[in-house]
Amino acid sequence: METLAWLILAFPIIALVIQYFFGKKLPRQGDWLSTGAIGLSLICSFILFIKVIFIEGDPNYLFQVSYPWFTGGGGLDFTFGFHIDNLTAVMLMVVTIVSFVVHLYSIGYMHGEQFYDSFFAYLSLFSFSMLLLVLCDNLFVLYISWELVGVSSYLLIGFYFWKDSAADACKKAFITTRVGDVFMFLGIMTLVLYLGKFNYTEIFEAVSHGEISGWVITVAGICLFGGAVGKSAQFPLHVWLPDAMEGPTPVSALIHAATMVAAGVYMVGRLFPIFSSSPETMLVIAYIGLITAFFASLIAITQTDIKRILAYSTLSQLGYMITALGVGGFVVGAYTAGLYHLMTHAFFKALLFLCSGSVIHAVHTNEITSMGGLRKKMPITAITMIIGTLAISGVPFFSGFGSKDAILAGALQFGLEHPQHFPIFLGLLIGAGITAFYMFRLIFLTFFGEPRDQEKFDHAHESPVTMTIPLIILALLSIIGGWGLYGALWLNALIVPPVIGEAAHEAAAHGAGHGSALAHYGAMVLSLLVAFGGIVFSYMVYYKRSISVEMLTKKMGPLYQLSYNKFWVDEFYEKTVIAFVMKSRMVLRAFDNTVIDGAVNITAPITRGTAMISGAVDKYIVDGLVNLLAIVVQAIGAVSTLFQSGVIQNYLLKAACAIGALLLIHNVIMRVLY
Amino acid sequence: MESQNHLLTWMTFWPLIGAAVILCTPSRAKLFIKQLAFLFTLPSLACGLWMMKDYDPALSYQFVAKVPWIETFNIFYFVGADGLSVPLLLLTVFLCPICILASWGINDRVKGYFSLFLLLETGMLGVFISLDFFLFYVFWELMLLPMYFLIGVWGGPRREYAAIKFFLYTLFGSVFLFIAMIVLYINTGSSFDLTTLGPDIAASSFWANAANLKWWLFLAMFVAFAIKIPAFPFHTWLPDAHVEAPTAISVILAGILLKMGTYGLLRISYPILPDMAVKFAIFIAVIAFINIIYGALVAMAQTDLKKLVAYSSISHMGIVMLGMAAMTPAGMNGAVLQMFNHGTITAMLFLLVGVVYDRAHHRNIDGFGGLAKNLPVYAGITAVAFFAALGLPGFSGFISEVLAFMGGFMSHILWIRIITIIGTSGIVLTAVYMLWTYQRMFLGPVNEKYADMPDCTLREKVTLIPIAIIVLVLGIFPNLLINLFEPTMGRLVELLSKNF
Amino acid sequence: MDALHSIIFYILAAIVLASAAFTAFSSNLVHAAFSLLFTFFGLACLYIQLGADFVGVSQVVVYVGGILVLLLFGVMFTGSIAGGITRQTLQTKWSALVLVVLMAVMLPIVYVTPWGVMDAPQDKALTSNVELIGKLLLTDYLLPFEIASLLLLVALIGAVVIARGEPKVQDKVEDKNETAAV
Amino acid sequence: MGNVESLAYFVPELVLTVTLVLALLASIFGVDRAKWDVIGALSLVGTIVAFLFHIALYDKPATIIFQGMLVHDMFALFFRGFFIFCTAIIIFMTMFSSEVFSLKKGEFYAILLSVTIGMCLVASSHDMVMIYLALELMSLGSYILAGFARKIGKSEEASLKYVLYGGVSTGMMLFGLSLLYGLTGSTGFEGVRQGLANASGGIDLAVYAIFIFILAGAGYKIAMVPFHFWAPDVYEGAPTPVTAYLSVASKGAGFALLIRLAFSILLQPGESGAWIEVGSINIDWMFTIALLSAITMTIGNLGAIVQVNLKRLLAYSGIAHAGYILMGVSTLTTAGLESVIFYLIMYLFTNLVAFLVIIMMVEAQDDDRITAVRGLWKRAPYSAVFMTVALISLIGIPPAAGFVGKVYIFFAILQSQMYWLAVIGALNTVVSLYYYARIIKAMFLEEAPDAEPFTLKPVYLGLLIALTIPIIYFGLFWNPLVNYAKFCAQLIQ
Amino acid sequence: MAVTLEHYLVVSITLFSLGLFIVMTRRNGIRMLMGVELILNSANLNLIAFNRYLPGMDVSGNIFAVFVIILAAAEAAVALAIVLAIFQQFSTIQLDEISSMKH
Repeated sequence: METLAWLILAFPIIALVIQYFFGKKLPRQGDWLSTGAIGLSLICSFILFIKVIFIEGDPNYLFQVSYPWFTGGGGLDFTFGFHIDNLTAVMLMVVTIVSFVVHLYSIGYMHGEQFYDSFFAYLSLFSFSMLLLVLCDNLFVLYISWELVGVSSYLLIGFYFWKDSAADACKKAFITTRVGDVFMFLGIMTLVLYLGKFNYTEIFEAVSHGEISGWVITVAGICLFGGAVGKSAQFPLHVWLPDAMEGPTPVSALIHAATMVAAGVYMVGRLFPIFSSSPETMLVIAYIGLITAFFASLIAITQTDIKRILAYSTLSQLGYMITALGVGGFVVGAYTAGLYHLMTHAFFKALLFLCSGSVIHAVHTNEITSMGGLRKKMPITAITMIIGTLAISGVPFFSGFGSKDAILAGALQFGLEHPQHFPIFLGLLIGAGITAFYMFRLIFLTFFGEPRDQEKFDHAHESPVTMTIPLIILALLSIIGGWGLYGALWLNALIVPPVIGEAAHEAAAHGAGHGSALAHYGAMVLSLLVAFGGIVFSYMVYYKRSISVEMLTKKMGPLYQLSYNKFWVDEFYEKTVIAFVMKSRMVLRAFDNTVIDGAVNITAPITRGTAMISGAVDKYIVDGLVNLLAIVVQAIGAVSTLFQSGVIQNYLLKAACAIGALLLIHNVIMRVLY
Repeated sequence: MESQNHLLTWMTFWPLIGAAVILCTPSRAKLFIKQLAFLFTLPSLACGLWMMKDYDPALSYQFVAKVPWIETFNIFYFVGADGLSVPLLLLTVFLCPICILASWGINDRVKGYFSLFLLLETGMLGVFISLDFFLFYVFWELMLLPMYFLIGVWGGPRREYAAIKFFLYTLFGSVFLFIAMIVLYINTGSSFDLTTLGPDIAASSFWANAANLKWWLFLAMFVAFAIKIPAFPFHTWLPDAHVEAPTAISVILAGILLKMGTYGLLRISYPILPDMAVKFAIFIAVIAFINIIYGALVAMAQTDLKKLVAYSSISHMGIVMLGMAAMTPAGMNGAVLQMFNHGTITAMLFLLVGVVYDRAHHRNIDGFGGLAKNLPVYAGITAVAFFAALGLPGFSGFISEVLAFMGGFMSHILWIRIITIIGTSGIVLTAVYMLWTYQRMFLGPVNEKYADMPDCTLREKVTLIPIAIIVLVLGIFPNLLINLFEPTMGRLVELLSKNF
Repeated sequence: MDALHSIIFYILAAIVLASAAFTAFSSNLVHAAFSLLFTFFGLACLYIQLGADFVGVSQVVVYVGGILVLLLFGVMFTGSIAGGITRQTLQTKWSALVLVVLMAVMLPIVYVTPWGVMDAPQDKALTSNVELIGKLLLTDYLLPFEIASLLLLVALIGAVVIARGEPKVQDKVEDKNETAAV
Repeated sequence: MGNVESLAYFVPELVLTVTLVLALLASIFGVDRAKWDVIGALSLVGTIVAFLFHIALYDKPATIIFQGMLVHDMFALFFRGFFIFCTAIIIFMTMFSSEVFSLKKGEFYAILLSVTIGMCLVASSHDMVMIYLALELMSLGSYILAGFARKIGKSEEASLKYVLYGGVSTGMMLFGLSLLYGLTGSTGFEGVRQGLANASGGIDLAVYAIFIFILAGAGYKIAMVPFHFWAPDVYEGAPTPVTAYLSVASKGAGFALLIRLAFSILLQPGESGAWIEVGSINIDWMFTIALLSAITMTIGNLGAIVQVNLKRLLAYSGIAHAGYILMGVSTLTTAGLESVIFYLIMYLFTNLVAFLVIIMMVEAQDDDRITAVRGLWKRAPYSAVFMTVALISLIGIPPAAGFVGKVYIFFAILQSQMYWLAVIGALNTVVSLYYYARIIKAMFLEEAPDAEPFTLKPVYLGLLIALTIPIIYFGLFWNPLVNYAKFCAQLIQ
Repeated sequence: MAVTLEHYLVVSITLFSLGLFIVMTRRNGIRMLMGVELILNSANLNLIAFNRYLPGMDVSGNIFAVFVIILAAAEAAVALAIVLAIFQQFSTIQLDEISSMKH
């Protein structure tokens, strides 16, 4: 087990080193190396998966090993180790499969690009980081891998660095997620401060023994969740993800759909005992997820960039998972549902992205308004994409159905038990309908109807085999993943939700399972209804055209605008900041120089403004003081030499004056004292 | 007195011999002088490595030599190394040959440059090996003059201003150190011995009743060291000096000279006046915080690349101070580790600035763009340096920053914890200015003006890659370094914790 | 005796101070020099009254016969006999102020200080001390005596060296006193 | 001790006197018209012989000589050595300098030697008559020396200002001494101290006034504020060798005078090296001197900042250093005395090197402004380096001697717990850097557009090296000097 | 009123002040020299008066005064020579005009 874990990590890192330094000199620029490495990792993961899931077959299986790494002094020892349980095994499979597929796909998609070798090096780096994130056994290494994932994402988004938009996007992504990371770091520090440990199991144990007080665990939990908010692009740090689509499409599929953004969800799942010890944290998580899920889906309706639509749908789906985990603190099945959705989503979202990549590859545009009727030209892509769409829409027999349904069931049960939290379910339900609607909008506009741009249509062609094979693999997985209900149950058996602490007690007190059956079936029925409702509506609008888009747009005017402009969040950040900044001309100047992009748009004007001010402070006040001092010294020097009049009588007068003063002062002092 | 160990003495004075030899070389033989200078830094490096062979982290002072120097004043030539100085000694002997290589382009008054450089190296090593306060002070001051000339003669356009500013600031600080030194000497039974001053004071009844005096003494020493660090608001010499200094000297300034401030605090202020150190902790932490945030913000406002790096140094040294202010094992270890790591990382950054300046003859960040396309090697190494500077895991800076922040977070003093929490936002700010700079220089559309700029030469690679390797290795195996000083720092923390 | 002594003192003091004041305030240099003659004489008389006959005589010989003549030569050489052409004084107000302060400080000191004087100075015999002085000058004060001679020699040579006008080189750089621009 | 026996202790002065007379005679017989400076050589030999005799006198025990007029103690010996050594260097400088009017060199050396004799006597006086005479002897000579320059104008002006200022200052001092005589009824130091000790009280005001008047005399010699006004003008106008002489020897003599008077009359040794007031006098001498010292160094340093003339700048720097040395005096401890002696030795070498370089500058370019040293490093690298050593010594940075001088002084004042003075002194050091660095800057960082390189005369180079080696050597190994200073800080009681 | 020591001291201090006043206010060099002489004379008066009023037959005050007189002569000679040299160079002895060196 240990060896396997090492091997899984070793292959990508070796590939990275070789690829980074010698990539150019290798045949085919070494694409086979990275791909092969991740393939080997996949094999190892698979063996591990079999071992854990099938040979051991123990829901509470845990393999843990840790090695001393370095010491921080005073008993604060940092270790490195593996924490392998069922969740790890499943996650490993997801990551390696998607990663391998994307590697494969990239060989075709990226063919002929400049820095082709670096691209694969970065992919290897990413794979390594992600696998490390999954395998590690303590918070510190988790944080490290967290950051490494961030930086590989930075490198990959900025792969087309000579494009300003890409350069902006990668920086925005990194910085925005880093804001989350800082919170996570603070969360880790809080835990370390009170427990002095990094190791998961030790921390869980300590938490379960109530070694730290309620509010501390709440603060730590919320801080840790901050990391997830950043990395999983939850509201309000979601702004980087749509921009991140500037990266090459395989990257979007791998990082910004399937794996990295799921890392936040994985982290919440992994550290669930910490979060679930505090109901407040769980509620925060649930509502943040809900907000993201709902409003991202609203935005997705009106977008026309194919990748952006998918990006917003990703946001929305991540929101589902997060909500599920949040609810999982109160309802038994939801935790599993969230993680299950993470898995299924990984496959179908990767599939959707790769399909969109295939489409883009064919028509060289991202705008769905310029597509149409492509199903004739590229049938494999069309079919696989429809499979993905069905999966995401929650149509039965596809993977999304089971997971989404489970989430809705959990939310419904929660809502029934705690009526004040019923909106969670409602929001998710409506969101599900909207999801079906906009995904089919995408399908109809892209593959059906008449081509809207004949020229592009004429040049379109099916993608090469290296690209279609991954699509097929993923499509299969999107279907197989749909063991539907059974899948959820199966996972339930494997991944035992580590419900501990107060939330669980609360759940137990309310009698878990009270509305469980009702919720389950009710949710299933309702979700089916809304999914088909969404599909049908979409069909009528975009295929049959029985409902005019223009009319809809007009009727829904403000709402449309709201959605089309992404609720003006980016602009909101900008506008509030501008308003703040306008107050001072100094800062205004700074602003002019710096309105460059989003995340830094959030922070840049403020920070840049402050920076300018503090720069000015430095230049004029602190430094000025010093220079002023110099001037003063000089002036005093000049004044003191003014005494030096050059006139001898004057010198004598001054000397006499000094004598007189000295004597006078002394005499007066003597008089006063004695 | 048991047998004297002359290893450290040799290490320190080899460069001085080199300087003397260079002075005797005809000034026409420029290349020969450069080679000579390089050769004379190597024995020190060898001594440093040899030192590692026998160094035992568990013991306190090693390689001790104690020879009476000025008997009447009880001054000794007393040198030795412990966990605190060993990393810095290694850093110094390692960076100096690299800096000589980086100075290969100097062609004006070569003889003066390299002999002064070697003199400077002696001064720097001397500071780190001194265990006698007076000796420490002599070396401390000895560095001033070479530095003044190196900046003033071979620097940029405003070199005179920068050089005198550096000189004035440092002297301003060191006169207070001077006073504090003598006051300590007078009131501790005439001793300059850094190893015994602390216990002497702790045991003395005079000092037990002289809290006020101790307070002032600590402040005086703190001012001296704060200027070197440089701590807000004494930092303004640094951007000027860094910007105007030639590349190698910027490297030395940022890589080694700044460490002397924090080294001095840890070597002198903390052990000698631990009770005052504890009292000042919150104050140091506040300054550290200002350094971190303020340094980062001001860095963001810069358009001159070198100035940006200079301000980033201020920010990073704030982290060192934060770790020190925490007075927890993690904080202390983080601080020392960060001292070393900042030394290597900033050295890289300055060398990189030098590379691009040699080609473009300006350092305006906005004046570049898209360099990554045509200078992949340079861009790659710069990316490594930048990522290391912003504390990316895998690079050494990360470990030390984390340790320092954790130390701060675990401090006994609540306010320091709060300061640390706010201070972590510095992590984001660092990322912002580093990445933004990287974007403006390397990403985006290619600036046609520099389309045919050549990539790194072999010499530049030779200077940069060893540092990069160290940065990486220490990022993955920080224990290599931490083990060297962890016991020493543990003892210091123990000493301090008695005073809480 | 006392009364006579007092009267003589007051007269002499008046002469000394008045003539000194005339020296100070007179606008004519020659008048001032001549007025100084009275000061010196008055002082010599005071010395003699105080029993210092040798000093008194020396005063007359050296001051009146030497220094004053020297000063008068100076006056004539520099052709500044005719005064009153230009303003002759400067910063008088400030000087007066300073002196007032100085006097105001010094005079109380004179009166409050217990000088180590005899209770009855009148009892001290007023004999000529020329002989004693002569003896002392050649015994206890022999070294000062010799040094004084050396000093006079140096003064002589120095005065000659300086006053002997020899051709000198004109200074090339005229105005070196512009303010430093640091 | 009687006059005749005392002559054994007086040999150096006698040798100097003989040399003086010989120089005068030679001058009369026109030897100074020879191409080679015979009189200079003669004087130099005389000084060296005197110095050798002086060294031989170290073995003799401390005693009072010449019927109480002089003392032979270590303090006096130190200063005699100091003055004779300095004079020798100055004679050497003058021999190769064209600033002094060559036709009068015989007289110049003679007067220089007389000044030296006066200084030696000042340091060893034990009687008010003697000390006043000695002071006048050195002053009169100095007035004349200041006017010895080859060029017209400034030299005379310097001489004039010097003589008037000096006359008034010594007059004030004399007035103070006369009051002191009145207080105690004695002119001998021992008698004076006895008289003060026996006084019943109420003499504080008078003693303070006397002290201030004495300060006027001593202070003008050491260029202490507020009696420093003559210094910049005279330093600038006088021939450079004379300036060097005034800035080192004359200043030393002033300190000798001040210490002699203060420590032999107003103070007596107390416990553990501290000196206390005699009798019932209760005056805060420490504070007065410390205050004056603080003002002196501050004015000196600030004044130096705006100077453009090197000699004038060094005059202000000399004022500042007078302030530093006064810090040592102000402690009124033996350690303070040691520090003064110690500092003076350092100051001697340092200042002589600085002035020697300036003399060479003036020789080469006939210009003594800071701008004249621009690019000196390229034109005359050795002199630039030596000047730098001198300047860092003046700033007080290791490893130059000036640093250890400061160490000693700060040690003394901090031992007396005068922290405020230490801080002022320290800050002044920083300020002083500002103008010293300007010279360094001019030499190394600035370029002279049209100045030509010049070569050092070998004698100058030799002298420079000879004077610079002690600066560095004593900066690093000052143990012997500490012992020497401790040895010399003994005044006869 | 019987004449006491204080009377002489008052005269001497007044004399001293007048001398000081002269050197501070008079522009003419020779007049300034006169001021210096007054200062010296005031000290001499002190010495003589003290010598008279102090107990004992000590004459050190007188001897001191003799030396002062000698010195005054020497100093006057030198100073006058310098003033004359000044006059030769500058054709004036209004000494405040001779201030080429200042600041």
